[in-house]
Amino acid sequence: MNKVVENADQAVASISDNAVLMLGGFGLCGIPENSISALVRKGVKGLTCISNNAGVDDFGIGLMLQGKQVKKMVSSYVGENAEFERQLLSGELEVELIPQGTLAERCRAAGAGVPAFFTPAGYGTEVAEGKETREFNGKMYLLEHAFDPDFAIVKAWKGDTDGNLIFKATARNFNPLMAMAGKHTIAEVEELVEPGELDPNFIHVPGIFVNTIFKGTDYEKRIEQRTVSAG
Amino acid sequence: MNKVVENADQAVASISDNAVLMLGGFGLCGIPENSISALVRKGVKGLTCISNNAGVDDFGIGLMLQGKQVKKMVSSYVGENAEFERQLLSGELEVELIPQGTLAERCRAAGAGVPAFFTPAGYGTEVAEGKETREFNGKMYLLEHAFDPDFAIVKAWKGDTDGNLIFKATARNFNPLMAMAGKHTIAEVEELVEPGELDPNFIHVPGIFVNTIFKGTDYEKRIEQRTVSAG
Amino acid sequence: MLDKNGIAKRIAQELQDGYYVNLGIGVPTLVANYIPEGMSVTLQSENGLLGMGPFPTEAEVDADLINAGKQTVTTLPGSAFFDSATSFSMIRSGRVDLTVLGAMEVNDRGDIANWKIPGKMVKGMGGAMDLVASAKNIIVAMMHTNKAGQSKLLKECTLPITGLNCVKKVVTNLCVMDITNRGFELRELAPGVTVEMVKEATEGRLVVEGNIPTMNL
Amino acid sequence: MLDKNGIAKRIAQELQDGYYVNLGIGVPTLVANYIPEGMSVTLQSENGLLGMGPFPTEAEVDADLINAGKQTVTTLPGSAFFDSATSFSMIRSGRVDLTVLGAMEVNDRGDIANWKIPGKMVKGMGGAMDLVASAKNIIVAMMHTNKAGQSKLLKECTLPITGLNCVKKVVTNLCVMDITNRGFELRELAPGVTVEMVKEATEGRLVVEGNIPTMNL
Repeated sequence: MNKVVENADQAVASISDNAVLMLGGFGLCGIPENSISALVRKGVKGLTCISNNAGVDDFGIGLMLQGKQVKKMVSSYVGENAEFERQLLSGELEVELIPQGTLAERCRAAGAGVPAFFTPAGYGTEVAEGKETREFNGKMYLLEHAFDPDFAIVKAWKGDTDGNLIFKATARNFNPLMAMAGKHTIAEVEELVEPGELDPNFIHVPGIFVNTIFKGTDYEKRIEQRTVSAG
Repeated sequence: MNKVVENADQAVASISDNAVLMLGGFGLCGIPENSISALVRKGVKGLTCISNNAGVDDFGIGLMLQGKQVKKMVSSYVGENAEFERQLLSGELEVELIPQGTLAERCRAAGAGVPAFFTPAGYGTEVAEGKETREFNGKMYLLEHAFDPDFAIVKAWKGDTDGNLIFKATARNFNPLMAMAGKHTIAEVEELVEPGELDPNFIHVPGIFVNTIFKGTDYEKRIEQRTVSAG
Repeated sequence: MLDKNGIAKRIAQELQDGYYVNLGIGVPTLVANYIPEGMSVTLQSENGLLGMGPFPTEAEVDADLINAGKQTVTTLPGSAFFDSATSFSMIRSGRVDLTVLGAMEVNDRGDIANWKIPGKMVKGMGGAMDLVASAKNIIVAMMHTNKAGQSKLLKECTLPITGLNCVKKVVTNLCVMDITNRGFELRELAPGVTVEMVKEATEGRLVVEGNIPTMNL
Repeated sequence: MLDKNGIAKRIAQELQDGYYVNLGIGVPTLVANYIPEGMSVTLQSENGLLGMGPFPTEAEVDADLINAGKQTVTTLPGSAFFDSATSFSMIRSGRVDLTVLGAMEVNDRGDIANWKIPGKMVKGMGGAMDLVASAKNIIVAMMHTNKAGQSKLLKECTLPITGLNCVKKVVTNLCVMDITNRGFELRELAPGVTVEMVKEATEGRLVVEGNIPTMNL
């Protein structure tokens, strides 16, 4: 069993045109920077990207949008991104907007082998159009389905060569859920250690969910809203 | 905000006859020993207990069975328990058996605000009787519902006074799921610390889910199958 | 009339000791500045943080530690990090005691519209639909009228709605109103505001009963 | 004919490097003793452990560290603990490569009965129904006949079933059989066992084609 590859290019080598990808991160926090760069280099096209956000013009998924590699974005909030807006308005890019909690739960359901579940978010709104609704204990819910991505690409803080992952602070966000949801999960980590170095009590994603792992390099970790206090 | 009480008796004070309780643990591992003893002392009756197992004759939930405090057990495996068997065969005790993964997911759903979900376990078996079935991607699933317990009673390794919990090894099992599922959650911990002493990256149950917490004492931690190797 | 900070200050009076609170982007975020001294209020940020603290100093800035508005923040003692599914588990299962949101429109049955303007670029609903569908206690913080002077407190929302029947209270620059099955019930007036001014600025059903006190800020 | 250890040894030949495996209570547990040298196989225990090691020494015994059979165990480097929902997430989402279970009855379409005998005290299905409904690769380890000498490989299960259409392979004291849409396809014979002996002990549809080799243990 060897899950370790040398770098991002090797990690994404098996991703081909028209693949459905999940990409971890919230805004630019906890995004798989190395893998995104490798996907840009590889030039793979027609991608469907399931990710809470769509990056900014020159960072994150925005880089793949610049290269016109993305056919469809599935997100809860697409933020400030001029190229995104241009492609959307011109009809080049398809967008599906999903309530954030539903997005998270549809990722979690995929990793849990739960094909569908009921959630209250979006009942009575355009999100509910065409969806089955049902009342439980006097409240209305929508039936939502698990995602079925080909690949999940996540960024962790630490990982071991068996694929166990640990995340840091709010860079955790969607990453563990997506790691568990992928048919093939690729994890890039800031620190890659040997099995036994991570405390088994504090693993966020057990290695069974991770197929490919590598040590990332040169993390920029760009900040979208640098808010500071005088201290 | 004060979630801390002195002892188990105070923690279970508001539990009254006919309450629906969730109790953490797998076998005798990770069970809320102190709270069970307090419930026995309190003598509360007619309880419905949702717990993976039912203890043994003289330990765990078995102690409540001895006192005829339990009206119904909801479990995946009731194990070896003579008094349990006697009450079941005499009709004094009602039992609902649920596949272990479904039991876990119904706990998780309660804590997640998901009223119902589909799972494959039990399709085509007597567990499926009277349940809605549906096909997803060529496979059949059952619709299962979230539990709705009045109280969840769990045992953690460490906790802080804000209710954040950490579990040890396989004593984790159902405890975090149940902690998140209770309308009122009671946690007993081996070590109770001040806020800030637990690393926020490695909290298993965030404090928002815990209403009452206390430091337990005199843990017996009985072992059901003491298997050892020569070493 | 209240400014943004006044609205935030008035909403802060709704806080109770031990509350877990989710504050939306914009005016709601300002509520954190007015938590009464000695009161324990824990802020939840839906990107996966409970126990959010103030903005960091330059030295404390950590790109891995942001709030749902993507701002750099800090943590307080007793904080916890978790994934997005756990975050919305807290929200959907009713563990968040109070949610404060901005809105474009609210109607007199408590429907809210705050995510989409037809014809404009739609950025998405983020966590708003989950929050409004799940929170047991939602307060809307907003201006009473839009830039064109039109009421935002309506009989029917004209914009695509975010959730049905969910807003319990609205605090605007003019007043505090509870939403009941009778409509907008006027509770308090902002300093310098009259009942007439509120009537004029409110399109939906407005209930004015007895003497309406002025806010005590 | 094989004894329990022989069955476990034969099943161990089905292991592949990198496999994640869930072993049921009884004979399946013995498979762990025959993992080929140098092969990386990770054992999952559904009570919340990945990377289960051997039984502890007296000094290592930890009441907080047990397997799904409630036996004290140890962990290997690279192990992880998790809650029961995450454990069954692994199982239901198909991440466990191989599940080995005991059975009371198996029919020639792969249905399995292993949890309940009418008239006897029912202890519960534990995780068995989740495992059989979810695992992509299920091997049953059992005796070919019961204590009364009756076949346990049937046309139809007589006991309440645990799951439909799920068993892919059966290893008994007599032979190895794959379950296909034609029924039980005989693949290998235990040492000293003839095709006739298998035919006599098998009530369900049995397919015997070509020369059946003897197991290489």
